[in-house]
Amino acid sequence: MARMKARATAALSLTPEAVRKAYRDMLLTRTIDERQWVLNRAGKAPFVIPCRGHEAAQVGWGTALRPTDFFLPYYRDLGVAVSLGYTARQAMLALLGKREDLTSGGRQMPGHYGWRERNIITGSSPVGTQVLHAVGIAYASRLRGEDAVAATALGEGTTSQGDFHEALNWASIYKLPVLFIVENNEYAISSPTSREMAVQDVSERALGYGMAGLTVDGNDFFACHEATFQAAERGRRGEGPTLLEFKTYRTVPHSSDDDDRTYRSREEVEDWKRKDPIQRMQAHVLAEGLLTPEEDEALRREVQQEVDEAIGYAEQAPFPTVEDMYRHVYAE
Amino acid sequence: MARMKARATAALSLTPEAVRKAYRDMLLTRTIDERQWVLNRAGKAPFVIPCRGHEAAQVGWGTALRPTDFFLPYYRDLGVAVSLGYTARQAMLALLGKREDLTSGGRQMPGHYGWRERNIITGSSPVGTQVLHAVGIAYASRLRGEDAVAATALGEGTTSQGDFHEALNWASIYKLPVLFIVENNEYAISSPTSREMAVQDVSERALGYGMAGLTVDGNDFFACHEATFQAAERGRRGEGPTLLEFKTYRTVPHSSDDDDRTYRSREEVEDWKRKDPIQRMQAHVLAEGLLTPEEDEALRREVQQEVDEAIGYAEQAPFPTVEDMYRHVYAE
Amino acid sequence: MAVKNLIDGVREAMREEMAADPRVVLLGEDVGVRGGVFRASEGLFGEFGEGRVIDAPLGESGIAGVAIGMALNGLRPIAEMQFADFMHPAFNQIVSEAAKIRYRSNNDFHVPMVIRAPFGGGVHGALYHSQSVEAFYMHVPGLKVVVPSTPADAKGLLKSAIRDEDPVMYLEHKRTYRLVRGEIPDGDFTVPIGKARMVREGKDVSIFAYGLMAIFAEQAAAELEKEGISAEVVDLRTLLPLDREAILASVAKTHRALIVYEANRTMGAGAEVAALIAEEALYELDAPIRRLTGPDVPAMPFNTVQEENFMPNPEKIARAAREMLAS
Amino acid sequence: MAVKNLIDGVREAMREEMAADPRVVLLGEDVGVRGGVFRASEGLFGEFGEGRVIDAPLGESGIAGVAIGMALNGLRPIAEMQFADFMHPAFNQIVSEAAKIRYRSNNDFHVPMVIRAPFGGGVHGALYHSQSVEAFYMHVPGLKVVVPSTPADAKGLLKSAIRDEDPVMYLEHKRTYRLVRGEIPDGDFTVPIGKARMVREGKDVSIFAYGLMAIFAEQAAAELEKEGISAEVVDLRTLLPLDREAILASVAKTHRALIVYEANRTMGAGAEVAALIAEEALYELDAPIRRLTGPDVPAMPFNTVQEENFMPNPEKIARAAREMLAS
Ligand SMILES: Cc1ncc(C[n+]2csc(CCOP(=O)(O)OP(=O)(O)O)c2C)c(N)n1
Ligand SMILES: Cc1ncc(C[n+]2csc(CCOP(=O)(O)OP(=O)(O)O)c2C)c(N)n1
Ligand SMILES: [Mg+2]
Ligand SMILES: [Mg+2]
Repeated sequence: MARMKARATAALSLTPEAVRKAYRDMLLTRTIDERQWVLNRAGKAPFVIPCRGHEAAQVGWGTALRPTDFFLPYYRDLGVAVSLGYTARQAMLALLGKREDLTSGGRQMPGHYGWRERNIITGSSPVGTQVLHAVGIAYASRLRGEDAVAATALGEGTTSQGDFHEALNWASIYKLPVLFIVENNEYAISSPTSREMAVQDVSERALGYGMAGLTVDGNDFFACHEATFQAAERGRRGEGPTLLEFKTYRTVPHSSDDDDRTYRSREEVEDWKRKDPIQRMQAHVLAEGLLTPEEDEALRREVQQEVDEAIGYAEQAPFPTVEDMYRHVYAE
Repeated sequence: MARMKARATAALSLTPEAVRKAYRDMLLTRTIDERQWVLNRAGKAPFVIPCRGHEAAQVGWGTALRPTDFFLPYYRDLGVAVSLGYTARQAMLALLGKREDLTSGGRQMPGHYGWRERNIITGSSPVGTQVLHAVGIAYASRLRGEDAVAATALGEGTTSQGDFHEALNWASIYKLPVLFIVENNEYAISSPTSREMAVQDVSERALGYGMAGLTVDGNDFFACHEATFQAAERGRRGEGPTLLEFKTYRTVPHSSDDDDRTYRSREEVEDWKRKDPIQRMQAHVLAEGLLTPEEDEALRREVQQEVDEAIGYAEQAPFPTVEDMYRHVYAE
Repeated sequence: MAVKNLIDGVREAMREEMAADPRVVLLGEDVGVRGGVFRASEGLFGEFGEGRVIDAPLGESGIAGVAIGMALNGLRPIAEMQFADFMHPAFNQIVSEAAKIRYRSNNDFHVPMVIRAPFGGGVHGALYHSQSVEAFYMHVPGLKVVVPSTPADAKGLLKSAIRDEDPVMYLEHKRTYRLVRGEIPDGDFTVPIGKARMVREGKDVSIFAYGLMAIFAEQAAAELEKEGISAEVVDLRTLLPLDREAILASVAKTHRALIVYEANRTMGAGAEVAALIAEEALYELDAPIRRLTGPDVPAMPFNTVQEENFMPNPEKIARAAREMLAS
Repeated sequence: MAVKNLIDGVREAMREEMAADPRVVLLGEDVGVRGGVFRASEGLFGEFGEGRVIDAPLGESGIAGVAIGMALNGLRPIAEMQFADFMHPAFNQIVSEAAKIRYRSNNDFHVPMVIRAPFGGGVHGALYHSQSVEAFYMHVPGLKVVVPSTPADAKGLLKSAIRDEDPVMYLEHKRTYRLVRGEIPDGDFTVPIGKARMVREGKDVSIFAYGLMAIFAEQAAAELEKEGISAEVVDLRTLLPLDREAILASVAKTHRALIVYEANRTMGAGAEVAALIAEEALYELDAPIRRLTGPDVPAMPFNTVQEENFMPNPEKIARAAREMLAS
């Protein structure tokens, strides 16, 4: 199977409403992300794992599937969660480890999504484990004759893990409808892509599995959305899994504990900031007349307010109790 | 890097003496293997892991390297060990778990080679672990500025393991002189290649690593020898690792505990027996006049005697002592 | 009721549960056409088809991880690890994922799955086909660890494990597969996880064991009886959670605890049993606790002499009990 | 002699050993330009170059396996696992390979390597950045397991580990990195593996601990002293092999054993300590052995309330000691 490169220009299937919603999801994601960082720097939140720069990729793939499909995001995928209905309030509850946090009741670090009702499968910190879960999930759906797709995301560094290999191998042998979505942001903490693989594009890794592989501009919402949609359709038709690579960049440090000046130049970061996916999306919605500049302004204020309110709510919300800690080790 | 297919016809570098020695190694390997099976069936040896069918591949790669190179064979690689000087006596001592067994003092199952003096690195049973050791070994040699190559072998089923992926990835990122030699015998116990990978040839797996990959007729001693030699030279020149696939077949069950009639037809086995690598080598040495038919006969008798003597010796040899069991847990 | 092998109990449990519940699937290396290298799944491929009896690619992390995914999406997978020794590559999936999914998701997700693996020595399996791995998993809350020692328990415990809502490590001592024979009740029945089995009542010394060692302990007790020593034998059966009540009750009765396991001594299962007794029943003890175990060498050697010496056996158990009573 | 952080001890040991011995190399995720996520290797990349300070691809089995290969071919690798929680994928390489290579080859090969990993909680690391993993490796003969609790020990023990001819698991409690300060002797020195450290002598109760818990135990003892209770604190320092003599001698003196560890209770390190005492010093005991530990829940929660409750601390230790004396 030859490697394909594609850059979709627009997803014809998207209604204006859907595009506006995606733009809002991206804005909300960005705003939550920025404010979490501020809370961390103010000493109010012990840990933040940002997604800045990944919003187009994340909202792109998060919106391209059906509610009956399965979503296995990784820790950086706030945008995926938001596109599936995760609110600012929820994000802030998780950030502060509060009882109402729907992903874990305040047990997990922020960024560890999971929401059964929306088919977002609980994730952990050790990278790459979820990639195998996606395969098992897809297998189970197919065994029951359902047409659900399992989509999982990971960083390019994570493709170095053994589990990545075992998962792609299984999915391709059994021709399962799994989407392996690599958000390639050029670094695994400090480790550049050249220290994680000897190929140029992550999508080349598909070749060893007889699997379709595709490299996409990860800062282009439409390209990511369309590529995901098409790959899912292939999967539903029984044509097997796809390895999707969304090339993007995180424009901030790896986490609130990281200092990225130790391993990359400020020029490089500034270059990428100029390719900001949200500005690009904004330009699109304005140019296409999907929003007027005034509506855009109003939307941004609305999103800010939502996040303000969320922080206020989360700060007041109670912590889990000590007794709660002993629960849910086993079925009760 | 494109996948290459090659079938070398003869290794110009091999002297008549070297070819005769290789033929003898193959004969000795086969004879040991057959007699071990007989001993098992007679209730004298608890476990045998045969190599029948793999002799050309094994002696092919075992003879293509230098004494300063490193050898990381797997449990089926009797032929590799024999080509490096492992005797019938040693094979039988290991088979019966006797104290003099040089690989482990009777501790390991037969087929777990290891011989520091000859740079044969100790192997274990969990498949695929040695593939990473080869990478570390090659790294160490290069750090010291030496030109040694590390060659490791494994079955095609073992390419499904995570460690295989991590090893190829490391070796290709660091352009290390490692030869990954897959003895593809079409089955991992009962599991056919189609249940281990979605590609036709194991060598295609090289593509995802930007690594050279080569598929070779594994029943052709010369092709295996030549391909190994060339790949080692590439490695020494700093051109990185190579994935070599030797296509062959084991014409007997997986082990003395296996019953291969449960998973493959007798016709298939008979077909492959007709492609026997030893008959092919015999035809070559006779046709090229490297041995007369009489010399060939004498050689076979000599080998039989060597194995007879080895069995007699090993049967008489003492077991390890109880006290020995407590030794060598740590440096003493 | 018919007399059967222990491995028959394993096979019957799988067959009956698969027939009764379409959610149950089996995956592992060579479990399909081959019926498993020990033939535990013989016939299942023919009966339930390749969709439910799945020949996995060779990779234990993959098997465990895929099984977790299946369990997350409505199936009840039984993942077979060909040998317990080869489960180590799956350690991360089992410990980080299977064991923690319910807890980390605050009960939103859970993983009803069984991991089956043959463990233990005495079959010339050498270092890598003889290991006892139960101790590693006893330190992992979120898992259950089960070891049957009779055909009936093999069946009843495996059925409980398959029906359990949480991940269960179901470890089968491979030497018991065809060595241990016994009656298996007809029809559907289960044996509860978490309850020890009173093998034989006694009053002088309690012998705690599991798997093959429970069989050996029973033989030792029979021998001791001839000498007038009354040994109580408790088959722990479930190692996580331990049956604290049964252990403490037995110690309260006999005042002597002998713990037998084949695994490496240090930090083997019996360390926890000993610690439990020393915390909860110290004043009951009339003699120091004693552990009779495999030695602290990396694993069991291949050669007959050392293998025999590595394994505890009925003679060694009887001797240890005698010594405890003599002191 | 200067007062330094514990992590300085780690860094100095690596720097000095690398300077003294060209065979010593460091590999791990982000250990190079980044100097490690905790900055344990800061400066080493600049000093020793990318050939010896190696940024590994993201995969722990790979890191361990490659390190084993290096050790088999004349190097002395220090493999850093970014967090102990992420060591689980390397379990097979560590347990099947590193630990067994000398034994299985009958001394023909050996693997002088160190695996370093930050473990432990109390830093809002939640389930996957707080785990204590030492117990798993204590059950693996062929390995050594070391946990320092002072800057001087951090340096001296790491030097011993690097010079050791066998694989050493060197576990650093991440909360101690910058919390624990102390003097580090100038110049080259080592601290022997296998010897406990007498932190403080006492006569009423022995507290056995390691890592952060040894620090907390010392604080608890200071508190108890004010109340007239004389607690002896023994920092185990090496968990495999345990310093049996030191443990038994202390119990013979105080007749009470309190064992403190942060790991999950069941089958944590203290289970073996308790078993050892119950076997070898039962008649010395004036009170049941007591373990003060992390609870048996899968791992430490993120939120402050539950994290605090999970961790043992000086108050809890002092309370447990008091209760033991009162009973
Ligand atoms: C198994 C494991 N090893 C190490 C880590 C520590 N770690 C967290 S994120 C990360 C880098 C991941 O890089 P990549 O996959 O490219 O994703 P990105 O963070 O860049 O989005 C590492 C090494 C981990 N979480 N899990
Ligand atoms: C980690 C691990 N899992 C399972 C096994 C059991 N096992 C031994 S050989 C084998 C099949 C290996 O097949 P392949 O790699 O093709 O090599 P071949 O035996 O065919 O030469 C299996 C599954 C093992 N030894 N190690
Ligand atoms: Mg990245
Ligand atoms: Mg094979």
